Amino acid sequence: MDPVIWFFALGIVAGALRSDLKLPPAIYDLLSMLLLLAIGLKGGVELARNPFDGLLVQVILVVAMGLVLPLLIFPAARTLGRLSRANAASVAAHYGSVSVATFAVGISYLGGRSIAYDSQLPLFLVLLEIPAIVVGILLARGLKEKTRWGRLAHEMFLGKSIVLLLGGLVIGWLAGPAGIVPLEPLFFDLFKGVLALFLLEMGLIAATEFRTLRQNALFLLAFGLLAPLPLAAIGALLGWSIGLNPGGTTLLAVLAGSGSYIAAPAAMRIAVPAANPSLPLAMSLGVTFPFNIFVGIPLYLAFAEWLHRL
Amino acid sequence: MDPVIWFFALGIVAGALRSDLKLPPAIYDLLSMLLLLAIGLKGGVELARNPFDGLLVQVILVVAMGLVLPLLIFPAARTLGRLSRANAASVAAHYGSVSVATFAVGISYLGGRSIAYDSQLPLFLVLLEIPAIVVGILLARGLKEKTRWGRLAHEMFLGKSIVLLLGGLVIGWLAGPAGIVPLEPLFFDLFKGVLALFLLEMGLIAATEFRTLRQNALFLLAFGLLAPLPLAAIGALLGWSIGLNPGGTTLLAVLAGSGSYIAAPAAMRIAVPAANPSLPLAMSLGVTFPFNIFVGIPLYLAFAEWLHRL
Amino acid sequence: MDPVIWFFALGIVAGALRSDLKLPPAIYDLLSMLLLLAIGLKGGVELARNPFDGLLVQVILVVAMGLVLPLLIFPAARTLGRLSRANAASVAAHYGSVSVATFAVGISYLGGRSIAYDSQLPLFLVLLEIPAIVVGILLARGLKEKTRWGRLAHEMFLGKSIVLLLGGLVIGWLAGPAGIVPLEPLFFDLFKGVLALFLLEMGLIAATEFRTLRQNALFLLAFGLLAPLPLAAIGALLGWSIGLNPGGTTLLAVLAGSGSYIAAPAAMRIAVPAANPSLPLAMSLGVTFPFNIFVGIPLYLAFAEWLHRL
Amino acid sequence: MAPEQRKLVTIVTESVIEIDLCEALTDLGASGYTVTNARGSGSRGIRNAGWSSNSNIRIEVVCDEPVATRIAEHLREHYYADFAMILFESDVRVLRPDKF
Amino acid sequence: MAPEQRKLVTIVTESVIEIDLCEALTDLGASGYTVTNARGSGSRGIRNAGWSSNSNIRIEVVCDEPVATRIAEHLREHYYADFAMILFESDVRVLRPDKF
Amino acid sequence: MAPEQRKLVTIVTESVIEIDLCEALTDLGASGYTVTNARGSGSRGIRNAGWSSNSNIRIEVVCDEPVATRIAEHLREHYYADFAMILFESDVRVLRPDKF
Ligand SMILES: Nc1ncnc2c1ncn2[C@@H]1O[C@H](COP(=O)(O)O)[C@@H](O)[C@H]1O
Ligand SMILES: Nc1ncnc2c1ncn2[C@@H]1O[C@H](COP(=O)(O)O)[C@@H](O)[C@H]1O
Ligand SMILES: Nc1ncnc2c1ncn2[C@@H]1O[C@H](COP(=O)(O)O)[C@@H](O)[C@H]1O
Ligand code: NA
Ligand code: NA
Ligand code: NA
Repeated sequence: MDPVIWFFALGIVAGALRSDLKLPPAIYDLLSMLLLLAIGLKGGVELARNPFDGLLVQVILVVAMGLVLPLLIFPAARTLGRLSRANAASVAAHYGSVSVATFAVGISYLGGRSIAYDSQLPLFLVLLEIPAIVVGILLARGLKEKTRWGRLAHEMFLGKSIVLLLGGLVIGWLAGPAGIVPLEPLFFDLFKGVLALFLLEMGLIAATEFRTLRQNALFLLAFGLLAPLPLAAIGALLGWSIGLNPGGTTLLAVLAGSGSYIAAPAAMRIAVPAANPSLPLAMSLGVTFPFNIFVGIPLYLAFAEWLHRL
Repeated sequence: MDPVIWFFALGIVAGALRSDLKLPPAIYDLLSMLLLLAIGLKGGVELARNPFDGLLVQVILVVAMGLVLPLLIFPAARTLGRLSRANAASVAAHYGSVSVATFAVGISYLGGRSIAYDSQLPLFLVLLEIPAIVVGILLARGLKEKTRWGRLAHEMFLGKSIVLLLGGLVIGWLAGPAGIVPLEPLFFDLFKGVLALFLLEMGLIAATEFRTLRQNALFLLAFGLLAPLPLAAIGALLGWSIGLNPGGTTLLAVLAGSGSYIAAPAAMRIAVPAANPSLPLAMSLGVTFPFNIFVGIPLYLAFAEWLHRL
Repeated sequence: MDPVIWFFALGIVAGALRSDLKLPPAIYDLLSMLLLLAIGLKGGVELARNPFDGLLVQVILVVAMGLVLPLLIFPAARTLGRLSRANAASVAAHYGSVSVATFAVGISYLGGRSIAYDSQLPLFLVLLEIPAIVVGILLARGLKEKTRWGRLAHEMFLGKSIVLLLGGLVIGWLAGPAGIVPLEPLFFDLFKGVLALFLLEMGLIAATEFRTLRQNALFLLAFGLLAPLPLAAIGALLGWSIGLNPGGTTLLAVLAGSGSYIAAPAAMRIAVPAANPSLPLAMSLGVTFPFNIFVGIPLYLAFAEWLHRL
Repeated sequence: MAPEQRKLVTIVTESVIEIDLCEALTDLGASGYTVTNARGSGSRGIRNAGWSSNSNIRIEVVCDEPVATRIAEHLREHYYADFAMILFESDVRVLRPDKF
Repeated sequence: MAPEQRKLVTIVTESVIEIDLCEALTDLGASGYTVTNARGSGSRGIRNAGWSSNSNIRIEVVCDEPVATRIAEHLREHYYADFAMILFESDVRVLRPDKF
Repeated sequence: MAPEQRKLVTIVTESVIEIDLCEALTDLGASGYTVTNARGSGSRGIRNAGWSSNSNIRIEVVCDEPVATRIAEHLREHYYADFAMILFESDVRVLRPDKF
């Protein structure tokens, strides 16, 4: 098993035992910046190496998936989970959007088995972050005029993760495989180590969030464990049908099957304050994230390889 | 001389001249986490590479040393130093416990001369951290019921250093020499650089602590300089007699001869508030730590090699 | 183009669009410490490798340049810019002193084209930091007794940048090319990556400072763009005439043509409170720094090479 | 210049709304504000600043009575129901009353 | 809802006792507390937050008079003798008195 | 020990003058002070703590009336004209009046 995952487990254990271990917020920020930039740069370099055609169609289909996923999740959360409209919409936004950390573990997993993935995947990561949040807000509020879309667009499009991923993509593309060499020691060689530290902190946070899963606990647990599978299947099928390779198909499944915990919480907190913020966080961080990194990713790879053997 | 030590000297000089140089607390935390994890991981990988028998006996003897050392230090501090019961017990706890930074410098020193050390040493580091603190608290308070041992056990066993060292050990052991490779750039290649920065900050702190050495200054200075020698000798003798190699013997001497400045201060502050916290800190950080890294470690290595030639 | 510069551009764009991207202050401190130490260490190792004669004469001439430059800038700022005495003196101090970040980009630029530079340049960086600040203070206040020179000398000579640059120089010199090897992964291999992150933050800051350029905007813009050229020419001529190689000549031009934004702002704020602190900062960070890294450095190299062909 | 009475309004709330809230304070007539990072506990549980979604800020505003009242009204209307938030007010003397 | 009077108790002390102290505050009847990191100087010397053993915290509790008195008593008994600590109390008006 | 009245002086200003200011406070008779990092906005624009030249500190001093007056005088004379700074004062009760 990929050793970075043990760091997540260490964090969970330390958090569950209420250790005083805690990464300073500034370090959490540094680590997440490094991961976002590294993913972007890597994608950009790959884009420079293998330019490809037909990107536009892929982009449209991927964004469409981002718009559709929350529409599938919302009714399930509303009826099966008996969540309020605001809460169901918030869950839809979180699960329709994507988790950068899960994506990073996916990259690390594929890297460990030397499985290549298509260079446009980091771009898809960027593309999938926002649409589901917009749909989630619309599901919660309808088209009321009161929503300050300008403010929200600013929050979403100029949020840290989009800026760093997109900035990294462009810089990696401009620099190309040769130009990036001097930056490799920090962004590529340290990638796994940085991911390990980041997962340690994620484990500590997940342990805390998990504790807040009290009301509706059974539904939330079930949803957090079962939702990734159909969502990831949709992602894998889309990836396979737009011609991604097995690695790329796996990563699109990872994106579809993971829940956001950076962009979505911030945006939903501002746009739909009535939604309970810890509910989707507890699910996505406390249940789905561990499920995905321990069980989901290998499963999605197996599924992607099976699809490609068809 | 190992260049990392010059960073400590730079810190001392800058601190003594009251430079405004200062590492942000978040960076201090990051550096110490990296060191603790690196030491643990390194030990775990070595354990996976060379499993060994007879660990149980060694463990028992090392813990016994941790219980005995403070009992030797306490009367010396009480009589020679005329310290109050609380203060003497606190000094006993600090010097009976161990200093991770000194251990790291020891590793770095051995590494610079390509001297191997037994893989169980990081485990001994973990084992030696706590017993002396427990004895110190008992020396100060007796068996009064009022001591909240549950709270204290939590503080000690789930403190940052134990969790990271032990967690690193387990992860390194699980990952093994092959699995650890992707983590090496962060945790092993950067080790010396991280240690250098950490020692810079230690120098700054030591310069400040040193200034608080006013009352009892002569005794404290003498104790801080002389105590390491007999303590380290005990450690070296134990290491030699339980069959450690010269490198391992040196590191056990380093552990015995060094004073804690992370776990012990925190635990003693809570359990024995009447003890003056800056007294043992000034001694262990301001006197013993520099003594050990400049003079002690080479001496302990010479002694260990002499023992092994017997 | 050197890819690290794109990070600055990314910061500018993100800042101009008011993204919430922001490096925590602790990380800014860490990055600047790493850069300062790396520059110092690199210089020290080079000094150990190629000791040279005639340093004293060079040192005197370089310090003299540091004293003369502000005397040239002050009347220009006073007459052309119609700045108050305090403000003109402050601009003189900033532009007479030097920018570590521009120097780091210069090193990175030369490194990318494998152009060597003389080993004493980091020392010149240290030497040039302070004289212009002293002259600037004298220009603003005359020789009034009220200036607390002791306090100021402490602030300047024991400020972070001098301590780390000088400390790094000495340690690098003591360690030498062989001793420095274990520190290379952190300080040398990561140099460009660290510089990239630092420039990202500089871009964010520059975007903010640029916004404060309102009054006198035209003069400030013109000065920030045009001042570097004659100043750098003076630096290049001095470098060439004291026998520096083309790389060294370029870097001395960079030092002369760049404006301080660490040491000078802090010292001037304390010594000449009446000077508006954001005015020289907006110029040096918002105008001159981008000018230098995008346009100036290549120009100075061309000029230096032309001089050496004479 | 004699010191003069003003109100000090202190707000402790979720850091996610810092930008919006500070904009609102200026719009409501505050001449300035001071923000520090904080952690804490209250009716909405422990907020221990481990990461951004879970950290607090503490905002202070020195202002005159009408502005203080407007701030309290605004917060009650827009934030009290849905956000972890407390607000308290006290009397202070300021040195340059024209500033506030 | 008219504003109502409460006490604001502010404590500045060593950060090493944060966990214990916050537990005690809750036990003594405080409905919440707010903590910020601090540095400072006092009768026990300069505490400049360079590293954890040497850093301060600043705790605020909004509460009613009896709780404020109990907090002061508790601190006097358990911490005053041995820890760097100051405590002061002032009057504040709160908006949702039921919360405190 | 009955609680006794003191003044709480709060200063928000540029962090670049922390060392000088804290020295001055001690010289003016303050028995101590507490500093926290801050950001904010006021008549001199937004100071958002992105980097050191642009960050604020918030200083609190508990002292008696004469010291409070001296502090206000000193700041007015030496800093008010040229530095981003506000100062306000309130009444507090302290537990160990001999300390302040
Ligand atoms: N009684 C109190 N005293 C001081 N601070 C409080 C108190 N109650 C709540 N807070 C702070 O206000 C935040 C939000 O409070 P609440 O909405 O009650 O969860 C908490 O996280 C605390 O930082
Ligand atoms: N007069 C004072 N005004 C404000 N803060 C103080 C004062 N005295 C002490 N403090 C703070 O309380 C902490 C502990 O005080 P002490 O126990 O006097 O050392 C100091 O480190 C300061 O942060
Ligand atoms: N009305 C106010 N309320 C609270 N804090 C303020 C106020 N005005 C200014 N400040 C703080 O004091 C600093 C300096 O103020 P100024 O000199 O007005 O720019 C600002 O950066 C704020 O942190
Ligand atoms: Na998803
Ligand atoms: Na020891
Ligand atoms: Na210059």
